[in-house]
Amino acid sequence: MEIQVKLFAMLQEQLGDSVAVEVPAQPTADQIKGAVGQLAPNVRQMVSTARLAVNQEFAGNGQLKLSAADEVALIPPVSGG
Amino acid sequence: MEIQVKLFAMLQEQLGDSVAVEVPAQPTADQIKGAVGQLAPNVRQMVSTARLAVNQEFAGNGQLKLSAADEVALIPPVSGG
Amino acid sequence: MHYLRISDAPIEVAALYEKLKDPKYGGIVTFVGTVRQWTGEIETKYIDYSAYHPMAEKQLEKLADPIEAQGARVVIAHRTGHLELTDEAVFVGVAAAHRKDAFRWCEYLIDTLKKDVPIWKKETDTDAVRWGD
Amino acid sequence: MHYLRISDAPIEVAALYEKLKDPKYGGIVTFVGTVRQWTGEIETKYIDYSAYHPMAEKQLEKLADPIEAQGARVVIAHRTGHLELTDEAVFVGVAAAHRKDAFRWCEYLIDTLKKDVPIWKKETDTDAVRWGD
Repeated sequence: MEIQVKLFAMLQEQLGDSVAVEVPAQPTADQIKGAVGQLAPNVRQMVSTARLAVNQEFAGNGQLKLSAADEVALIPPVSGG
Repeated sequence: MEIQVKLFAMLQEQLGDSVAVEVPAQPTADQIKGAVGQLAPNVRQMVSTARLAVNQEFAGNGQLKLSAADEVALIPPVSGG
Repeated sequence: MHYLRISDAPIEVAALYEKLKDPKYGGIVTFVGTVRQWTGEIETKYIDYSAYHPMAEKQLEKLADPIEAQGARVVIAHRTGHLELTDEAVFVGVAAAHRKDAFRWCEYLIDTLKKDVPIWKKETDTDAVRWGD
Repeated sequence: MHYLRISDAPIEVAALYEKLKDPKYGGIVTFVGTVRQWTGEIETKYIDYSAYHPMAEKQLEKLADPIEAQGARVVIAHRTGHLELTDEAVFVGVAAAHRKDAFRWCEYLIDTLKKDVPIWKKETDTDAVRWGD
């Protein structure tokens, strides 16, 4: 299935506000990160340290039941405060 | 020797801004407190929980070399903040 | 009762502090993070903050709710956009009946905000542009 | 550089906070103690604070100096005289390069102030007048 992944901070600077990637049905967070990492070699390191969020909650390590309506985002290491 | 002892808070309310007491030469803090405590039975408990200050520094347990110029005070348990 | 805000508007410390005052509380602890000039040998010129709205606000609520459930009041404001030296980036305030709790909770909130709230800083230093700390 | 004051004048939190801002510092922690209405079953109407001047100021200096020697800035104000509910009795602020230090030092200062600085409160509650805590 194809999903849209929202991007922020340094990832957004490299790839734009969001990217479309092809992932297996019920993908894991690591599979989604892997798909985004393959879009450009210079973002692989950034993607590896990012966390996945689904519908604005951090996602766990298991398989994700995603539908087209779900909001998927990659959260690079945060640095507020 | 006779010394003046400054008083504060509940002790000041009971006995006034200061009292004169007769103490041995080079008295200890406990001897000074004892002398003040004998002025009125209702202050003995308050005096026992107070600390002695000489020249605006808390005094130790040893003998104090006091002269007439020294400022002696009883500091009831503080409660600022 | 909590007040949580992430916005480009400057952080008004005095107004945020006022929100914490209440006859119920005896101790108010606040943390303010400001833009510092030097970090070791690195000199910062300015910082731009961005956030993932409204996930960042939701994360703040998750942090504040359990503390407010214990009777305290929480006020958090984080600024986004362009900040100059000494500008306030974040305000975290806790009012509680007892000061030990206010200290513990205030520090917990800023520590956790720095780990789990999707806000990012892009630091423009004299020698380079840096993301994150 | 520290600012230490014990006086009948109302505590101006915003002005005291401003004294802590500096490009050198990234973290500012403040504690404000206000007059609380209820302590268990006891209802406070107002509080009168008194101090032993200038011993109290000297004690504050002794507390602040070692912290400032480590590069931080300390601002402490304690009010004396008559205070009503929610009035600020004490302000303790520490600005430091790093927030952990600012939290530790601010809490140390208020804890130690409450033990070693000759200031007394006389609390007028609805049922009685009480000295101390």
